[in-house]
Amino acid sequence: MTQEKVRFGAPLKIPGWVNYALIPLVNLVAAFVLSGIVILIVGDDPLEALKVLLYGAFGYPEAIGYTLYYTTNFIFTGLAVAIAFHCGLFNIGAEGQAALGGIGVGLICLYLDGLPFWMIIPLAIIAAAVFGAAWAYIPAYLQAKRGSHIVITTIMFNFIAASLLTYLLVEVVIDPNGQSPESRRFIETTWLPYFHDFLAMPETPLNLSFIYALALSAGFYFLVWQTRWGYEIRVVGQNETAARYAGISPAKNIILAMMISGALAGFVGINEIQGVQHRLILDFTGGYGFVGIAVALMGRNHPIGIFLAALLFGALYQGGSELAFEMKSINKEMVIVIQGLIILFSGALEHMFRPKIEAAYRRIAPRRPVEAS
Amino acid sequence: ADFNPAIVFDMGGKFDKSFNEAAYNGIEKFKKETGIDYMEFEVTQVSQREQATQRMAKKGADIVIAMGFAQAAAVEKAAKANPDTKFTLIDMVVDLPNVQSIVFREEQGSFLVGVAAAMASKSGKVGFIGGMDIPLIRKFALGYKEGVLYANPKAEVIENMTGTTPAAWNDPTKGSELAKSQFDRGADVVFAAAGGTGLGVLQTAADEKKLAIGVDSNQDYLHPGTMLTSMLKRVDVAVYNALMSAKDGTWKPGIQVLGLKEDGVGFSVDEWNKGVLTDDMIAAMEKAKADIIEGKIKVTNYMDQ
Amino acid sequence: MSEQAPALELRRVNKSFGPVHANRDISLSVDRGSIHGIVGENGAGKSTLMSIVYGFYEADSGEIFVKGDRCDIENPQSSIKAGIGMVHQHFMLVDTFTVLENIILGVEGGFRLADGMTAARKELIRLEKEYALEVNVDAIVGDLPVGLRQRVEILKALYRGAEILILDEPTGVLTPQEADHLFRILDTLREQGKTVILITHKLREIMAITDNVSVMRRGEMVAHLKTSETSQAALAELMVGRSVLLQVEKEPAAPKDTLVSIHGLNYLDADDVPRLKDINLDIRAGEILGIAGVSGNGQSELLEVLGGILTPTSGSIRFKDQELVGSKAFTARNLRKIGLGHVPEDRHRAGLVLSFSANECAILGYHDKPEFNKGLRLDRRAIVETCEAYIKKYDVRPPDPYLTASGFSGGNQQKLVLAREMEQNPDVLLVGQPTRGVDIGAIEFIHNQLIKMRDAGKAILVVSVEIEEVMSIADRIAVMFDGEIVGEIAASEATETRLGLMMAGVRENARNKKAAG
Amino acid sequence: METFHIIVLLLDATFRVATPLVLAALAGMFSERSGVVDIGLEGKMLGAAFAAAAVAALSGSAWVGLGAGIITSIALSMLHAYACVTHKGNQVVSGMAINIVVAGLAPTLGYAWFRMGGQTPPLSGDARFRSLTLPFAETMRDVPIVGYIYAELISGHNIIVYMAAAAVPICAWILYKTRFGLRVRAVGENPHAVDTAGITVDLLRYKALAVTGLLCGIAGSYLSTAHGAGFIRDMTAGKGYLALAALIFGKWRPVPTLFACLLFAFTDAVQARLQGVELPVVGVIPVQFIQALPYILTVLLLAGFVGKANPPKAIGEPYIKER
Ligand SMILES: Nc1ncnc2c1ncn2[C@@H]1O[C@H](COP(=O)(O)OP(=O)(O)OP(=O)(O)O)[C@@H](O)[C@H]1O
Ligand SMILES: Nc1ncnc2c1ncn2[C@@H]1O[C@H](COP(=O)(O)OP(=O)(O)OP(=O)(O)O)[C@@H](O)[C@H]1O
Ligand SMILES: [Mg+2]
Ligand SMILES: [Mg+2]
Repeated sequence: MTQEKVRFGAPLKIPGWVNYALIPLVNLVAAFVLSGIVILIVGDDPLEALKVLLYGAFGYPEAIGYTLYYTTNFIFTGLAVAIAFHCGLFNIGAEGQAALGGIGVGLICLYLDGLPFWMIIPLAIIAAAVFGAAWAYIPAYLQAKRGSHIVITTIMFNFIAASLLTYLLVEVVIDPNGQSPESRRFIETTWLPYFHDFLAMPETPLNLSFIYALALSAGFYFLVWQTRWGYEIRVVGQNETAARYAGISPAKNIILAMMISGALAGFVGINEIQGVQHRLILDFTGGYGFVGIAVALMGRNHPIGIFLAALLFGALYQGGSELAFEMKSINKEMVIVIQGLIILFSGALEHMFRPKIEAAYRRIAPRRPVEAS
Repeated sequence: ADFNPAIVFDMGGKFDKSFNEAAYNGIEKFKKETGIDYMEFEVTQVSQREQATQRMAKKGADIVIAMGFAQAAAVEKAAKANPDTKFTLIDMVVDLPNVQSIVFREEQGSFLVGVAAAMASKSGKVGFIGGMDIPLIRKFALGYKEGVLYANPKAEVIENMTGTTPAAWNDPTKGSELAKSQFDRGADVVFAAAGGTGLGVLQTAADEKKLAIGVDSNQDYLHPGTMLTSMLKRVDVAVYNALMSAKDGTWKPGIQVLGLKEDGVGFSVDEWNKGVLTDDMIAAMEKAKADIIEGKIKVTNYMDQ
Repeated sequence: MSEQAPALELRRVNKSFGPVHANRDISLSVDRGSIHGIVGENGAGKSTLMSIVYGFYEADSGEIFVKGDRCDIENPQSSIKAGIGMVHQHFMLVDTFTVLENIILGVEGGFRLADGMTAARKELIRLEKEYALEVNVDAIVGDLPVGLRQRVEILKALYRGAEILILDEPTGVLTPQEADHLFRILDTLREQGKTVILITHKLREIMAITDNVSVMRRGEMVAHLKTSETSQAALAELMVGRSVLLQVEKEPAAPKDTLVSIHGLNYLDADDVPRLKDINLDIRAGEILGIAGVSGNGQSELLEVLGGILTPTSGSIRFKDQELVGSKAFTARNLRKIGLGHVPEDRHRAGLVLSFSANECAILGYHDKPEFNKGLRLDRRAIVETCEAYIKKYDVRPPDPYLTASGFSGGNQQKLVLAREMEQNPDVLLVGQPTRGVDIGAIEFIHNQLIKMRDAGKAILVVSVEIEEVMSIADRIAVMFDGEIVGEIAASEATETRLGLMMAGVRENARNKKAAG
Repeated sequence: METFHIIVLLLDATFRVATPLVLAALAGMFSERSGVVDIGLEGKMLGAAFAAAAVAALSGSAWVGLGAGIITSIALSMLHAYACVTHKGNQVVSGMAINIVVAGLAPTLGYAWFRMGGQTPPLSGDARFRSLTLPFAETMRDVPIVGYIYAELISGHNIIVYMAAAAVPICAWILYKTRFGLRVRAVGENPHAVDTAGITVDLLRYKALAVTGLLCGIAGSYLSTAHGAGFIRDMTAGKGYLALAALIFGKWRPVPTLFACLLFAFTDAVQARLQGVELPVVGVIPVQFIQALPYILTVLLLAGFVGKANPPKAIGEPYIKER
């Protein structure tokens, strides 16, 4: 075989570090350069801003805690969007599923708080999963059995979830002693342990659900690439006809993948409601579901990529708030612009520099014969 | 120059056309008068509330103004952790020795503009348009409705909420449609308590030559001639006063309830609504105001129901 | 430009796809007014070369001359301008459009469609007459049988004024009659002075119609010959690099028990159109049953029903004493478990997941077998090893179990699918179009493999539109027409005319009475 | 008679609310029919709304504002094309990125230029498109039924509403009866076919996206200079997504899409009327439920009647020549 490969004259292969490190880095730099220009226009110092951003995201223990806390949410939603993608589905509904997950967690922590914490935690996890999955089930069922386009139904379900959450908070679980649309505070035995409870670090919202998110990432990898169920999901996602010929039911897998997706999104409720807020409130989904789409796509639907993309967005959220804090002319809108530019360059324009970088690499790298593997 | 104030705006941001903006105006006024700069932060994620308040305290703020009911939990935590920092919380109560809680009797102010609305209405139908459907807005609605019925027991109040997500605060076209639908149903005065959405309501009233009532700050200047009045909620004054008192050492913790009596809420009379808001109306409103202060009229607080 | 210059000349053309050097220093000269054949194994680089000529791919290096003039062919536009037309292996048609819309696409003749349409319609009718290419210009292309779609492609090229027409494996999807018709058209084209380049795997066609022939092997041109001076065997040897047996050698069948018995099978499609009408068939162990017929006469539906993908409307299918119709077990998944393999007709659509690696494709449909699983996990090692074994045994090229399926040429993809289904050793094997688009070296191999299975006592059902193929490997032949079995004969008694008549709907027992439908 | 009036008024509101949806959905139609997913409708509308309001405020002319809105939206559309067509980036991510950038940039610029908290000054007079009274509207008002319908429903809208109404047949004509439309439809189904027919796929998609930009620009300008009177942050409030839903609902065809938009707008109008109304049997329905009604209805309709949507076959896939 050696002989044949050499004869076919393989051109130089682009090594992994160029693909997975250099090019993304160049994209990120481009995004920052453009953001810097905008910052310059508003009349501030871009280099200073970059310093603040990085310092704010990673510069001190508290910052890291916050960054990882945001990362946790993005891992959940990124994985959620990714599993649906693997089945060829576009789940725009992670936001609504997260809201439902939070409701599930909230109901457990409000009404079953007599139970010991070692029962509450698994129960809350189950509730988040069940509520999130149930919310994803309906669009999935309609897609699988009735052919209703999942993009629309999940968009609609986001709106409906918001109404449901508001209804519950305004009419049902509202704290009778309070005046705002939030539930009463959960009792302390229902809370998820914080990192600062058992590690020497300052108080941050970072809690056990981060570990849980990492474990799920591993589970995600295992499910998608190492099991026959993941295999089936991927076959359905790539070629439905081939799936049917292979005896794989598209409907079943669509529903399965979406329910897993909904459950994953629902875990945002664990981090937010049980981990940090300790009460059911409005807006806790904070757009994580939408950004999850970018996280999944930038992470190429792979848990490692998703982790890195989630970390990037976690850092942007945390570093961004530091920016808004520290720099007078940078307000929250400016931070949104920077986030958008990063999604644009690292996500949508990710191939912009690729050909040039590859060509440059080919020119610089020494030509060596390709040996057979 | 050692005085170091800070403010944390809630979601919606300091330019929300509503009460965050009023607070911004208050602190800007303070800055202009005293030359003292301040730290500020606009919350965009729920978890930032706590982070921001804590941070202000850590960075050596003498007083942290926290805007909005949603900040209560964050203030409670930060106040416990930073007993030497003063906190002023607007729109919600936290009972701690270093927290000053300021709440407004929005229902009283709404009652008064309800009286004016009922009197200005020829059709006997008036409208209310709220932003996001939360208890605070229902508080406005209830007070308004009671005021309308007080002035004209036969009147009808058409109530609409814009939506159930925060987008409901920034949807002027929806506000405009809601206003149109209320006008179509016969209303000829409309009260908008809906942030940016309200701008659409006021605009539509101007377009359709109907009357509108603004909210929080004085919005009469927007459409002179069709603005009946504005229900004033003096967040700006409260913020300004809190800062001033903290600066000169007279700041006191505890609950401040700002109602008609304290001039914390009220209505606007100015050159823009001259002639629209008639003397009869002003007189009736003044009388109702006096009665409320004296306790002759009881306005229901939605939160107490 | 000189009068003698060839219609098309290529000089030292090179093209690589990543690690694959698909065309290496190709030179070729095609005479005017001739039909020039190009043959070569799967993956030899024929389609790539023609795509370069058509400007669809850009060559890495090399020159192209049209009628003696050097042409910079950068995109299809420039090649259309140079008078080159191409009918691709996979049709380049918009399925939702009418024939007319497809043909005028790109040459609409004005901003308003209406302006150009009338003229185009006239011109098309003229072309159809001139070249005997009848097709209803208002039909939706997606509804047309492949034979007609191909005509649309040819019309498209002619309508653009093509002087040189390239056809990439045009007969792969045609019935013999359709293929004959196509060749008549090509003859007409040659008479009118057009130049035709014909890519095919069928040496019979090369011998029948071309004037010259070039042979490609593994990215290189290995020979240019005058057709009259060569033979099928010589060409086959040049292509494969060794001598090839062109006729399948097999012992007479020794049929045993009936494994599948079909009675009164009917199937109505979603629009309630009957696709299968009262089908009765037995598939016996140790025998190959061939189903011949013009495509679109129910063979696909028969395969899909037997494969558990479609549910029949009525009738009975007994599989080893077990009634399938109406039973829970009648699913594609379960059928595989109880010993029924299925090679789908369309490997791209149904046989493979093109974005998967070869090894993942190698377990499609068998992914829950214990040998591919270790507890909860897929046993990656076992899978790759299995795939390597398939690749070796079936000579799949390139021999890389990690290459994505789309990186293999069509023939090699087919071998992968066949390997997967045959190596699971099913008792009954359904095979749709076993050698569509497959080169002769591989055809020989596949046919032998099927015979070997038969001799091992398996029951095999082969559906093919190639009469030759059915005649050479089947032991018994059933012919389908309009959803019915119009006749069933022993292969030894079959002749091309007899089968051809049945395929046209003429029943054996009532030959002069009526043609059904 | 009362119900008749209510219905006419409801329809009147429906037209106003449907206008930006129709324009945006038609915009999306060109993009998606050419094979490019466009969830960036929201961002393009918002950008146009801002530019139109800002320029109208400065120039005092709504028409100049409209021009600015269109240019801005086309520029954003070209950015989308640059990312997805030229560089084969992910279309969904690109659309999202545009939405996010505009959501931040518009108020930032607004603040820098007008110092009014990210909004533009309120528009009045010629800086705004005002209602037009069609000929004889007032004289005909008293003619029973027809006259009322003419005066209330047909007359009395601003010019952009009529533009939207005209846009539907025009877009349908372009899509189905012109060379450009034929090519757009073809490239969304099978770009390889278009390429082999000698048409540059990329250029064609750029053109289609330019049309998308144009229509989205009108839709956005409507929000800030016709329906509203000035720009406020996030004022599109999800209309871009709703338009996209309508497009899919309408199966990527102009007329069904129009009806989907009208349906969304109608439920919205009805929703405003149902709030707080005591209904027989059920009593007062919670307002949150009523607000969710349009969305619930959409889901039910999709599940019940519309059936499978067949998107353009090549949608979402960047066109890569070499297989
Ligand atoms: N776009 C592509 N990307 C990568 N490899 C390709 C591509 N197109 C073709 N190849 C490879 O180039 C080689 C030549 O392929 P080509 O399609 O030209 O073969 P062919 O002679 O037409 O084969 P067949 O008879 O099976 O159609 C094969 O190894 C194929 O796998
Ligand atoms: N999408 C496209 N890709 C490549 N070239 C294009 C495209 N659109 C137009 N052109 C080229 O631009 C020029 C003018 O465009 P136009 O759309 O008028 O086409 P045309 O060739 O004149 O069509 P017709 O012959 O039908 O009038 C033509 O040369 C055309 O080939
Ligand atoms: Mg080929
Ligand atoms: Mg032309």
